[in-house]
Amino acid sequence: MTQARLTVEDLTVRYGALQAVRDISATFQPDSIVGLIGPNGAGKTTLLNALSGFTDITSGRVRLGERDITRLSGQARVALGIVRSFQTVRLLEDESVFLNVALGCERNPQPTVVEQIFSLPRQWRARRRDLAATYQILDTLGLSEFAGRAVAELPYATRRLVELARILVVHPEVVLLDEPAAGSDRAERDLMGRTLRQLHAREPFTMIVVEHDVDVVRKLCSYAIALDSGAMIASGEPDVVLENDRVQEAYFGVGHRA
Amino acid sequence: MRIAASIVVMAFVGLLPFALDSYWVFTLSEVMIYAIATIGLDIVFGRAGQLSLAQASFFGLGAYLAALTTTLPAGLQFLLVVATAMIAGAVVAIPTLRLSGLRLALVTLLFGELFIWALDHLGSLTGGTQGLVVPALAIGDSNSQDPTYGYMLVLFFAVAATLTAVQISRTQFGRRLLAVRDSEVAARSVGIGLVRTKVAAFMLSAIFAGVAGWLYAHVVGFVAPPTFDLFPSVYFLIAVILGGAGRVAGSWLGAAYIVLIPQAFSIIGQSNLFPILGGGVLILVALLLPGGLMDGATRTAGWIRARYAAMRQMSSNRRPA
Amino acid sequence: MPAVLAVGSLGNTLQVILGGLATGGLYAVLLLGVIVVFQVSKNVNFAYGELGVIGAFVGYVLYSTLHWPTPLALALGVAAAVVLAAVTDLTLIRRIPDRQGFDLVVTLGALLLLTAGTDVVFGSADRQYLNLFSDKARIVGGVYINAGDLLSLGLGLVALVGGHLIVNETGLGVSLRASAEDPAIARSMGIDVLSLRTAVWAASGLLAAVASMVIASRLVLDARYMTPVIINVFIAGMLGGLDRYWPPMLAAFGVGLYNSLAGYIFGSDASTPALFILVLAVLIIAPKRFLEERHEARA
Amino acid sequence: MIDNGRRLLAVGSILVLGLLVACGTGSSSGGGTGSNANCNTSQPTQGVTSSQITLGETLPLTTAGPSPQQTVDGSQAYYDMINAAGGVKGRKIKLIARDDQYNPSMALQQMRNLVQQDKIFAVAGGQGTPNFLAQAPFLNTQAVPAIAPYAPSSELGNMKYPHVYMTSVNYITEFQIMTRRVLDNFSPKGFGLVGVQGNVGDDSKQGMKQAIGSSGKPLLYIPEQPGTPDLTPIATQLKSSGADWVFLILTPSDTGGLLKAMQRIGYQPRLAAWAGMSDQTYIDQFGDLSQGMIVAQELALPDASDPDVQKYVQQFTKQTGRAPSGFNNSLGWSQAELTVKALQDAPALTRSCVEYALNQVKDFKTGILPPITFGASERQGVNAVGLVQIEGKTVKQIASFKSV
Repeated sequence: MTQARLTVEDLTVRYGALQAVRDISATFQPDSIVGLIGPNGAGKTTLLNALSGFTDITSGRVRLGERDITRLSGQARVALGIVRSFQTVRLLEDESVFLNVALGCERNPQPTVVEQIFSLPRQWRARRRDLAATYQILDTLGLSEFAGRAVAELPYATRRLVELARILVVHPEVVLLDEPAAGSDRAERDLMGRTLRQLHAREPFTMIVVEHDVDVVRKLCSYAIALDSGAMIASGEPDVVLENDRVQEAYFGVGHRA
Repeated sequence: MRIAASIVVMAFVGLLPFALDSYWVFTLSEVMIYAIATIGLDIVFGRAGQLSLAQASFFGLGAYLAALTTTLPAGLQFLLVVATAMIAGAVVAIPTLRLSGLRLALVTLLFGELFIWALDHLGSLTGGTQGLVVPALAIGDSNSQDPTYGYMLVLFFAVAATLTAVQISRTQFGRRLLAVRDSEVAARSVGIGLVRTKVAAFMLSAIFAGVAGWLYAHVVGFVAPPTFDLFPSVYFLIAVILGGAGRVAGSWLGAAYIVLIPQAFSIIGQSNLFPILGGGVLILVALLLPGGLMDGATRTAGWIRARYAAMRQMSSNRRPA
Repeated sequence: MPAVLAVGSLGNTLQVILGGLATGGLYAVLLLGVIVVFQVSKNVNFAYGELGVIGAFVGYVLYSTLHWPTPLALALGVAAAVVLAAVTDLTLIRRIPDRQGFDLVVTLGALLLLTAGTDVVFGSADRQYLNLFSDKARIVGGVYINAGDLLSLGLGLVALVGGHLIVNETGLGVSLRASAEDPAIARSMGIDVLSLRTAVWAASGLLAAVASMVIASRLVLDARYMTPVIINVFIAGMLGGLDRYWPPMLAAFGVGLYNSLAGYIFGSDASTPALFILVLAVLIIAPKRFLEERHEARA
Repeated sequence: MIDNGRRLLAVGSILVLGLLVACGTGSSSGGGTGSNANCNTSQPTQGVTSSQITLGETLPLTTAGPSPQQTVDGSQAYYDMINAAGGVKGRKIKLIARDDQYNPSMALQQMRNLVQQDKIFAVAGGQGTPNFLAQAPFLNTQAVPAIAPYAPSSELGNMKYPHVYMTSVNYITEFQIMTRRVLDNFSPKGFGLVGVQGNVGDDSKQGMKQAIGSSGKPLLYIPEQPGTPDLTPIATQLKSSGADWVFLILTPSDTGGLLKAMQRIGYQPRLAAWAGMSDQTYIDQFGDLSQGMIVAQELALPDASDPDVQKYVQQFTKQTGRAPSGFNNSLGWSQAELTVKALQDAPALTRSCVEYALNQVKDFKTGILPPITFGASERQGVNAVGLVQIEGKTVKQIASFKSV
């Protein structure tokens, strides 16, 4: 269904003297689920930031399909369907779940501000379309009952789902998730993993997930990339990558097996 | 049901000028004029979170445009005010885009000071510190400075402003404003253009203030710099916060407060007490009711409803569920 | 727009520079209070200048009406401002809800309340304050080196250097910076963050009172004389950035000097546009990173 | 609900368009600019009952120190005296003074209060220029006579505002007379003028220019923004211009601040200032910096030997139990005196008849103001100022009233 193949070539991001990400080349196949693993400070979040346009790229290229998007702003990448979540939930805490999710409809073509304010016909159609999409994703994620509640009143795991709903309310091409299960317990992690798999099965999209939990990576991902100190040290099938010696060492501090 | 209630309210408000004496009719017109400008500030501050201390300058811009273009037809004046306010809003917004909080407040304050400075120094045009007389706007066989006609004129625009503000809450643009206020990161992650949204908010709020100023000049009949300096800007801010940021009804409450309470104090001959009360109320509301009076009212209503529901429950708990 | 006034002799220009630096020195004293308060509590106090006004007024009433000895009267005036500043923190600032702009709103309310209160309590007539040495001068090369100007300049330099030493070279400074960086970590280090905050507010009251007394001696005493002064102080803080030290403190001297020179060269009523142009120029030239107040936590 | 809201908005938009079309007929000015040269005894009126005449005024009671209240006290003392003697045409006079905070909008609001709520018959007195200027157009449209407001301005005192009867000299005249006086007596080398930027400063400059004329004396005019935090540049500019006479028309606080700045740079020119600086509250605070300052005098000093002045001082003292305390007491008394004369002379207690009586006033001596004369098209009743000088803690007369 998705045609866009996301590729990075020799990607480097430098903050002053620090090379947060260096010379990474990878291809993210359409509709695949890719796990990004590695210890803290390995550059996983920086890579997501570089893919989503939240940080400037020092050198290298990012392509979506044939299109070079290296210089595109985050806003322009969202318009192409590259959307993301954050390690800590970013929601409008005082506003309702409904409003937070509807915010994601920004990716639908919206009428001009003048049309919106004067409620001209294009705005009627846009509003009907956005309301329907919002209620549908709320329903899919089981959030309907919370639609009118302020986000701040909800438990953390539910807020994670609200953020996910905001990303998925308009069907995305590429979804970048930064530790979607951070701060959750075992059961919540498993639930999040299952939910992601189901959503992906229903309407496939390319998904890149930063995840620490080895089990989640094994069950969820079709591909894995391991980073250490900004560099890519292994990639391939999750089971193979996780067994890789350098990954074992970087990840678990285990030395080479003789 | 709501439509019926709206019609009753509108009829009541429309008939008010025939029941009150001209002084109170004029005072209510003033409340409505200030409500329009307050609703405008609520868009840029209450919703988009951009602390602006230039609202009275946009208000003054509209007022002085009215004073200087009295020979033009009213429709043309109105369009001119809207266009000029839009430009002014953008002019203030663009250099301040990278700023927030105190910095933004100070730069908008400087814009306001510059506006007053210009009024004072363009004496041949603006009447300088002495101000300008504004001839009444003819409406049929009466004019805008007749209290009843002035009231009707202002009422019309106040209703339009209120409906516009309500409509904004129902649009994606309205959601963009809140996102810009609450989390710029979240706003960017869904693809909201921060610059475009902030500039639009400033322009829109300037239009509201400009139109309010235009009405002010035609209804009051006199414009002078002190009506548009830093203090009124601060009072607009007070109105937004007091009423409840982001709430249209709150803007109305706030505007009523900043117009009627000083009057009440002057009627009892204690007008010097208003700033004291004003300062105290501002502190108390910000500390105790951060959502403003509207929020307080909503919460009280919710509490009463919950109690009422609980009582109903108790009285009916013998019936099968 | 008045025509550009001819700049007089070098002596006159130096005279204006001295006056501007003296005013800038007082701005620096005031700004030091704003900076430490901002760094430790992340709040800006609009009522800051008015605290100083009240201190100056208390001193005035004690020496002028009750005829107490002047040093004692002034000391008690400063003490009044210190207490008031601490009380402001204890009763108001601690309770401010965590929403953008609410510290400005609450302190704006305090400004209105205190200004109107000062009018009611002390009366709204303009009063002449103590000379504080401004009647003593020596002429050097056509320039009147006035003891009052030197006092202002000296206070500014003391604030500049003293502030630097306290913030950067003492244990107190370490505590301050720790609480500014992360109150939770500071608390775990055994620092009583809340008391420290109140102490910093009290210190800002001291600075405000001292500067306000000297400014009253240069202008007049009434309920409002500090308002235009404090706006210039905030502008200096804005130009330099309240989360830094040297840039804003030097900007305080700079704004005082710039304003006086602009007034001297282009006429007194050109100071508003002159200041506006300065601020706009800095906004346009300054790099983006310089203007960002704080980043949202890791994206 | 969604659709209803939309319909409401659509209706609103149509209404906007309709209104814009309806309003497209242009503007007209308010009516009522007749000069009321004739007395209409049957004119409908308000504020007059069989026992009382209600008058009103606005003043900056809370923002300009104690002085404006003293003006009200002065007027009230005169009305008390008249009321005790039976009032005017058998009616007691009631004065309502409202606070306008020196803010034009507030002033207009308060004038609406007075006319529409308190139903005053006429405006008697008042103080402050920008605040009164905001009220003048309203008074025009309502055709309410305003008697002797203290609002020195070149805008007033002419047939643009035919219902306003001025007894205060505008700043053009005041500074013209003062400058001429200095030119005649002190052979100045050069003039400086520091004035509040805007109309007040500009008027003063115009008056000085007219007096200096072709005498070739230089004049440096420095407009000042109220509340300037450093006044050294102004003082230095004056000093470097070589002006040995500096004229001031500033707020009392900025006057004090500028004199301090002059002191700091060792600059000691002769000083001259607008009438307000003869106020005792200013002299009490800043007298030491203002020794020898020449101040325009609009009202007679209470210690003058003129019999009319003596009569005023006597009456005031008898009425209040104390001597008049300065400018503002006298001002208020004189405003009330002219008002009562107009009411007494009026053939009937209607507004047009009171204006008819005012038009007949000729060389009326209050003992405080220079003789007042109005006419069918003369609204500036006084055109003369005297001069006083600050000496010690008081002022001394140095020149009697003189017209341009």
